[in-house]
This record gives sequence, C-alpha cells and structure tokens, in this order.
Amino acid sequence: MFSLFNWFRYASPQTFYPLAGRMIPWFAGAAAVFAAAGLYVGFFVAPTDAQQSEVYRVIFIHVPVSWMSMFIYLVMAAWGAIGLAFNTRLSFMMARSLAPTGALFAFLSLWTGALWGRPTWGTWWVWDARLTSELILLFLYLGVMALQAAIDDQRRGDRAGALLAIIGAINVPIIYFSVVWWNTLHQGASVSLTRAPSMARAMLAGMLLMSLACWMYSIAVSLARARCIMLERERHTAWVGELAGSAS
Amino acid sequence: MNWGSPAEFFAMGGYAFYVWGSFGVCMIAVVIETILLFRRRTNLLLQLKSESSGNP
Amino acid sequence: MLEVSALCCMRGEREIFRDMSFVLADGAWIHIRGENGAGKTTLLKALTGLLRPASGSVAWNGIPLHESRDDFHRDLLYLGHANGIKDDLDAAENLMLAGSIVDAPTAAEITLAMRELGLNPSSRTPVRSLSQGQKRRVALSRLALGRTKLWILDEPFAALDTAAVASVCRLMDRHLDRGGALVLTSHQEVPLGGRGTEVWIGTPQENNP
Amino acid sequence: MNAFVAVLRRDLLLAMRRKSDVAMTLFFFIMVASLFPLAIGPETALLRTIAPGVLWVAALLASLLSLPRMFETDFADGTLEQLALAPAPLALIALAKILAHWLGACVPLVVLAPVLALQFGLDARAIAMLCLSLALGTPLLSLLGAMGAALTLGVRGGGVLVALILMPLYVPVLIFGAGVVDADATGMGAAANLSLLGAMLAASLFLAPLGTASALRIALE
Repeated sequence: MFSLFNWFRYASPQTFYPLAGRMIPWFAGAAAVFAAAGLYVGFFVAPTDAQQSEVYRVIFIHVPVSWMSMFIYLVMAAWGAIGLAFNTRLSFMMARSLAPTGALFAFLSLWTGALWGRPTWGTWWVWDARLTSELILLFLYLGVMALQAAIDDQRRGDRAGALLAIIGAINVPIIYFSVVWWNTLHQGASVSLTRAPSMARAMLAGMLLMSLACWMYSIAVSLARARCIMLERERHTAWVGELAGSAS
Repeated sequence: MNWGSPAEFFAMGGYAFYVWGSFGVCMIAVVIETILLFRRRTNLLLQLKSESSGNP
Repeated sequence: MLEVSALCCMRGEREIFRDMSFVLADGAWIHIRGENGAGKTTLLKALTGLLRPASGSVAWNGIPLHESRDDFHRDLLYLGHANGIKDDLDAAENLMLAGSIVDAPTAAEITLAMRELGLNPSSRTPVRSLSQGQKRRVALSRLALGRTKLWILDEPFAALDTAAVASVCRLMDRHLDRGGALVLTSHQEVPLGGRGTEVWIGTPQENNP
Repeated sequence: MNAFVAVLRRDLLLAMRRKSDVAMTLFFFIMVASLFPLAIGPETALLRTIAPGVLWVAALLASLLSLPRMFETDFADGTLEQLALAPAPLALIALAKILAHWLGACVPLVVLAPVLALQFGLDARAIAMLCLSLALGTPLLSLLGAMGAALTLGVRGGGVLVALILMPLYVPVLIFGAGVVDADATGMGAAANLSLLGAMLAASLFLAPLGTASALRIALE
C-alpha cells in the first residue's frame, strides 16, 4: 500500500519535475561515457573486416539506432497503455516526449543503412526486409506524432496518440513478418546486417556499448522534453508559478 | 591498434564518406536535438517568468 | 436515483468545476445553471458517462456508471446540443431508427409521439428541409416515446416556440409524475412542478435567488 | 444482437439515400486503375504483371477515400453520441458500422474488379484469384480503417491524417492480398496467402471493433 502511494506521488508532475531534473545529468553523463567507450572499441579495438574493410564500422552506429528506434516505440506504447489504463497524466507526457527521439532514431537507422548499403551492395536503397520495416516504423512514428499534433484538445490528443501507438505496436510484428515474407517471395536482396555468430567479441562489445549510450541518451532527452511538456501544460498551476518566480 | 597515422584513421580505408557520413550525421542530429530542447526550455522559462511577473 | 459525489472535470488542463455533489431522487428534477462556457455541457456529459471525470463518481441506483454501463444506458435518455437525427431521413424514420437500437417502437407509438410535439406524422419530408425548431421537435419526440427513467437534456427549449415549450413541459411533468428523474440546462426559467432544485456551476448571478 | 442488426440496417438505409457517395468511390477506383496503363504504356505483358498490385492499390485508396463517411456525419449531427449511449456494447455497434461500410464501399469494388482486370489482360483464373483476395482482404481494410477513422474524428486535416496513420497498418494486407495472384500463377499455390489473410481477418474481427470503440469514446469526450 505504501509503495503504491509512493508511486503515485512520483507520478504527479509536481514531484516528478525536480526528480527528473536531478536525473538528467546522470543519464547524459552515462551516455557520454558509454559513447566514448563504444567509439573507442569500435574504431580502435575492433579489427578491420576481411571482406568489407573499414566500412563495416558503420555497424557500430547503425545497429544501435535501429534497436533503439524499435525499443522506443514499444516503450512509448507501454507508457500510452499505462496512461489509458490508470489515467495518469505523467505517462502521457512520457509517451509524447519519446516520439520525436524515436522517430529521429528511425531516420538515422535509414540514413546509416543507406550509407552502408552504397559501398556494400552498390545501391543506396535496397528493398530489404529490415530496411523496409524500418521505413514503415518511421511512418508509424510520424503517424502518432501527426495525430497528437492535429488534435487541439491535449487530453484527447494524448489518449488518441496512445491508442494509435498500441495499435501500431500490435501490428509491428505482423508488418515485419509480412515484409520478410514478401522479400523472400520476390527473391530480393536479402542481406544480413548483423553478422554471423562468429562475430568478433570486440564488435559485439562495441555495439552493446553504443546501444547503452543511445539508451541513456534517449532517457536523458525524453526526460528533458517531458519537463518542458510539464511546464507548458501546468503553466497555470501554483508550482510552476513559484518555479518561474524563483528562476529569476 | 588499427591505424598507423591520423590520416589513415580519417581515410577509413577509402570509405571515409560512408563511415563519417553515418557517424557525423548521427552526431549532428544529437547535437541539434539537444540544442532545440535547450532553446525550448529557455524560451518557456522566459515566457513563464514574464507571465508570473505580469500578473503576480 | 442519480448520485453525484465530489465530481471534478477537466477540459484539457483546465479545471471546469470541482467538488460537485448532489443527489437526484426519483420524481425530482434539477436545473443546471451557469454562464455560457461555465461547463454545463461538460457536467451533463460526465453524468451520461461520455466524459470520464478527473475525479469523483457518478452512480445510478447505487452502482457506479462504469460498472454497469448497459443497464444505465437502458434507463437513460440523453439529448445533447446536436439533435442526433439524420438529415437524409424523414422524421418518422429517424424516430424509428433511434428507437430500434433499444426496443423497436411501433408505428402507432411514433405517430402518437409526433402528435405530442405538433409534428405531422404523415410527412415524408427529409429532416434536412425542416426549420431548426422543427428539427428540435423531432429530436424531442423521443421524450414521448421512451419509457426511460432518467432524462438528461441539454438546452431542450432552444429554438422552440411557446407552444412547443408548453408541450415539452407537459411531457416533463408526466415523466416526473411517473417517478422519472430529469436533469436539464436552460437559460430560461423552467415552469415545472414537483421537487425541483437548481445547481449552479460557478457563482450564481445576482438577479437570481 | 438486436442493436447490431438495427445499426446495420440504419447505415445501409443511409447509404441507399446517398448513392452518389458509393458512385464516387467506384469512379475513383476506375480512374486510378485506368491511369496506370496511360502512365506505363499499353504493353500487355507488363500490364499483366502489374495488374494485381495496381488493382489492389487502387482498391486500397478508394476504400481509404470512403473512410471519413463511416463516422464523420454521425459525429457532426450527434447520432454517434446517441449510439455510444445505446444499451449495447459500443464495439458491437462499431462492428455493425464496419460491416455496413464494407457492404457499401468495398463490395462494389470487388464486383467491379473483374471488369478492370480485363483491361489489364488477366486470364479467367487470375481474375478469380484477384476477386477472392479482394473479397477476403477488403473487410480487413474496413476493419483497420475504422480505427483510423475513429481516431481522426473531427480533426482538422482528417483526410490526409487518416491516410498517414493507416498506410503502415495496411502494409500486411497489401502484401498478402496482392501476392495471391502471383503465388497462384507461379504454381506455388495461393493457399498460404489466403490463409494468412483469413487469420488476420479473424484476429481483427475481434480486435478492431474494440479499438474502434475506445477511439470513439476518446473522440466523444
């Protein structure tokens, strides 16, 4: 009972705002440390690939941003589900704050994929199952953001966006499966981006470190964005008034 | 160590454009997102301050 | 019996009202008052269960709304700002369709209901070409059809002439006599008998007691 | 069940009163399908290859175009409110409206598809397969589309928005649906595609009305 009470206490924007403020530097710092370590491993420890030479190093950014773009979508849908189930304002704010970062990662995944594809397969874009799904994932993000932005009533926008995110999350596996099916049927370029299990341990370590960096970065950025959303939405409340007064 | 010299490092075995294009754009995206967030926050705080001083 | 306890409703991040509590007994009516934009429609929507309140609860016969939605809706007749009638259909078809979702009314019942409101039951004109007042009459004919126990009416008298207001009031009185309950908003005084109370959203205006 | 039949009859009656809407969807379908040969050239072999895809995309766009009709007028005149307050599960009512939409907007497309397929020089077997895939796939378009239509109810720019949020969800339907003719023609057999479509249809028959009902409640607040 007590823990439940505590949870709801932190679920109120007024108490979460300063807490998030204290957490952001730690996550940002962790992101920087992990990124430095990951880049070091990626560029200096991991050996040159026998077939792809140096261009394979794109993997250290491509795979982490792809993972994050999918992971963030699920987290966003989960926040939306929590918000719809328990009617907590904070969950919707978190869901909204994650969407732009997730969309950015999806875009970066496509961008780095294209830059990798050009020297490796000789073309900027391949209708490969993974790339196609990533493109559709980007569309899903854009749909959620467009819906949230188009609805003037914030509460309705939150709830509609959350519902769409959940619908999308249910559909993501189906979409992925259908795209793989389509891809094998048409014997298109089927390229394995993640390499065989014999992948050097250093490569795996670099990818994991970069993924952690992306993860920490996403948390820091989404918390910062959530703080802005809180201020915007609660601007007429007493605590924001006090905060603005004391900030002088 | 993979690289004999800084020049070799930046050349990336002839794939500099692709490798640095990937990492560079990601870096730029991260920096832009951070700057935008900072600007959003400072603008917001300024606005709130003028609101709270306008009608105390 | 409709019980409202500590109801608080928000629109966006704005609080419309808080700590709204009242009880509506069978055979009683409540006139919800307030200035334009005070949140009368919001309150009515919360009473019907369309709007989820930020906090507080509404209970019908002791059961919270969200626990027995279908039972509550069987007892409820709600008429909002919009008339809830289709422009492409004529008046009788509209009433038939609206009724058929609950329990199909007979043609005779519909004729009777339309007569109560002074409408011509044999008219086949699509509702589109009727006047605002006549459209409102078509919508209000549902009052004469129903056997529902709770009426929630948003501005029922809007666009009505004196004769129509009188017939609507007659229907309301009959409803109350049968032990029905009524919630309505209106900018005019409501000449109804029985146990009526006023509930204000915001502060009451001075020229009213 | 009573409410289901009542809403279905109501929507069909309303569709009968507005035949021009149905006609417009059909014309759109015909025009989009006819534009492709003009853009690509009259080469029969090529047209035959792209026909299933073109007709599927055209049907998808046509049904997308008709989606706003599903709830928009009911929302504007207050009847949707009344439906939400009816003593029946809103999901059931939504299912009735989805079925009415399919009958009014998609069945005509399925019926017309063979005629257009002739334009593209498909043979009888391919035409039969195409119609089968459309008959099984278009209900899915209606079911998924209902969620999109309900989410964007009364929102400015709703038409474009509904397309934006539905396109990703339509991808599997398009892939499995348009693949049916090819799979049959190459001798692989269309059974796998058709059963996948059927499985998706079964799942969305259950889930989509629930999603639509929640979206409608959000829109009606």
